[in-house]
Amino acid sequence: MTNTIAILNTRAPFSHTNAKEALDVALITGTYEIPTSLYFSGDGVWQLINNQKPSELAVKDFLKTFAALEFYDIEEIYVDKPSLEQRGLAANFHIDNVTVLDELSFANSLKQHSIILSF
Amino acid sequence: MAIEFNQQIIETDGQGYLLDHTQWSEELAPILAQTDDLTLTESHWEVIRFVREFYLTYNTSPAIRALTKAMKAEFGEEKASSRYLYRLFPEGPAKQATKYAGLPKPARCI
Amino acid sequence: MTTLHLIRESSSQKDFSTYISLVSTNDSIVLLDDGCYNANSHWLTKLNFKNLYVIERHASARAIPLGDNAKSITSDTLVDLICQHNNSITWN
Amino acid sequence: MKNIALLVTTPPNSHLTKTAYQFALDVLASEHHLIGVFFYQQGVINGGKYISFPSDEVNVQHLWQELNKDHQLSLHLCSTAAEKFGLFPAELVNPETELAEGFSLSGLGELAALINKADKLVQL
Repeated sequence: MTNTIAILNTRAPFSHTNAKEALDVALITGTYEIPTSLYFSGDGVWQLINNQKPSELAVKDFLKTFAALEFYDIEEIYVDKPSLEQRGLAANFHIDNVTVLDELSFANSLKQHSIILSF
Repeated sequence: MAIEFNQQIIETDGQGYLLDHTQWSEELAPILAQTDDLTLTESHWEVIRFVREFYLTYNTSPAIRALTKAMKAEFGEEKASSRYLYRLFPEGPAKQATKYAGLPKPARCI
Repeated sequence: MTTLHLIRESSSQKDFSTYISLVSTNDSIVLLDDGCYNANSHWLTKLNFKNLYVIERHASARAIPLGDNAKSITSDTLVDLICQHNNSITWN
Repeated sequence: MKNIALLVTTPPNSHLTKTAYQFALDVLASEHHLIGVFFYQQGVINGGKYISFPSDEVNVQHLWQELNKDHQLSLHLCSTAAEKFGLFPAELVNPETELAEGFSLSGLGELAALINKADKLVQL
């Protein structure tokens, strides 16, 4: 059996280091050819929202790294639709290839993976 | 440690990586390579420029696999093989090319 | 496909709304650490969830009374539960 | 029998870390196989050489070390996190000498290797 890994992001990008640390794990599992998918729900959806300027907070702009995910073979990126709606956000992301899923499809897709890590 | 270059002092870490990547210029690359006894050819330059561009775009230095995948799109299959890259940079293309491109040392993790 | 949900914090410390939608009927929930404080909380009883487990020692250490809604388990049962489910999600 | 790996993200002074330790102990006592513990984020502090506890508190680092000794359980610290938390000077040639005994320094690649080997990865 081959493991596939889902990384569930539930926190906004800057106040915790979780977002960056989750991304670091994804880049490595991608590098090691473990099928890796990213999921964003709750405040995690803020990680993908367009026009953020981390440098104004003197935070390294690790959000730019999301655009390189394809080179790590990470092409499955999912966002929970209700989480966007609750925050009044449009599906306006700083990377392409993001799929917005309704609540049930999001849960079903996530739970297909043998390993789920949440950050 | 530090390098003196064009009447400027450029700080590096113990392994020769620049501490501030904005201080880099193309003239600095051969000097950085010299400390590893490496003479840069046009083939090296292709990789160095590519790695630097990758860093400036994505704010991360590519690990070897991402490097080969990204280079494939730009230079084709042959130049994107890790064998080709290791021939150019025997100590590891991700490590060495980033150093001469003035980029931060890739995380110990990778 | 069944998932084991590991809850380690009280819901007043964490926003669980994003995780609750991931729970389906055949899944199981384990309350451990401060997650035990949720045992009698409104949001959990409302879920009326049948596969709800609490690590007994974690609850009794915190003076949390357990009703019939939750099954008390010892810590080693967690290993069995992990193996019986397809995957696990830690409500971080 | 299943291969189980454990991911620990909490520091040694957190009670949550004791729960992770208890889980490790329970796996070792079961029919299953604990293939390794990977310490990530603040979890790496568990391997700090100079942490100390008052003598009337449980020293979870000692507990991890016992598992390493008695069961040859590998205790991997994420090296980048370890550097960020100052477990050793970045320039040190042999940083492992600055870690508490029984812990080893690993890249996230080691986590990927555990993921490849494990039937279950538990995040505690």
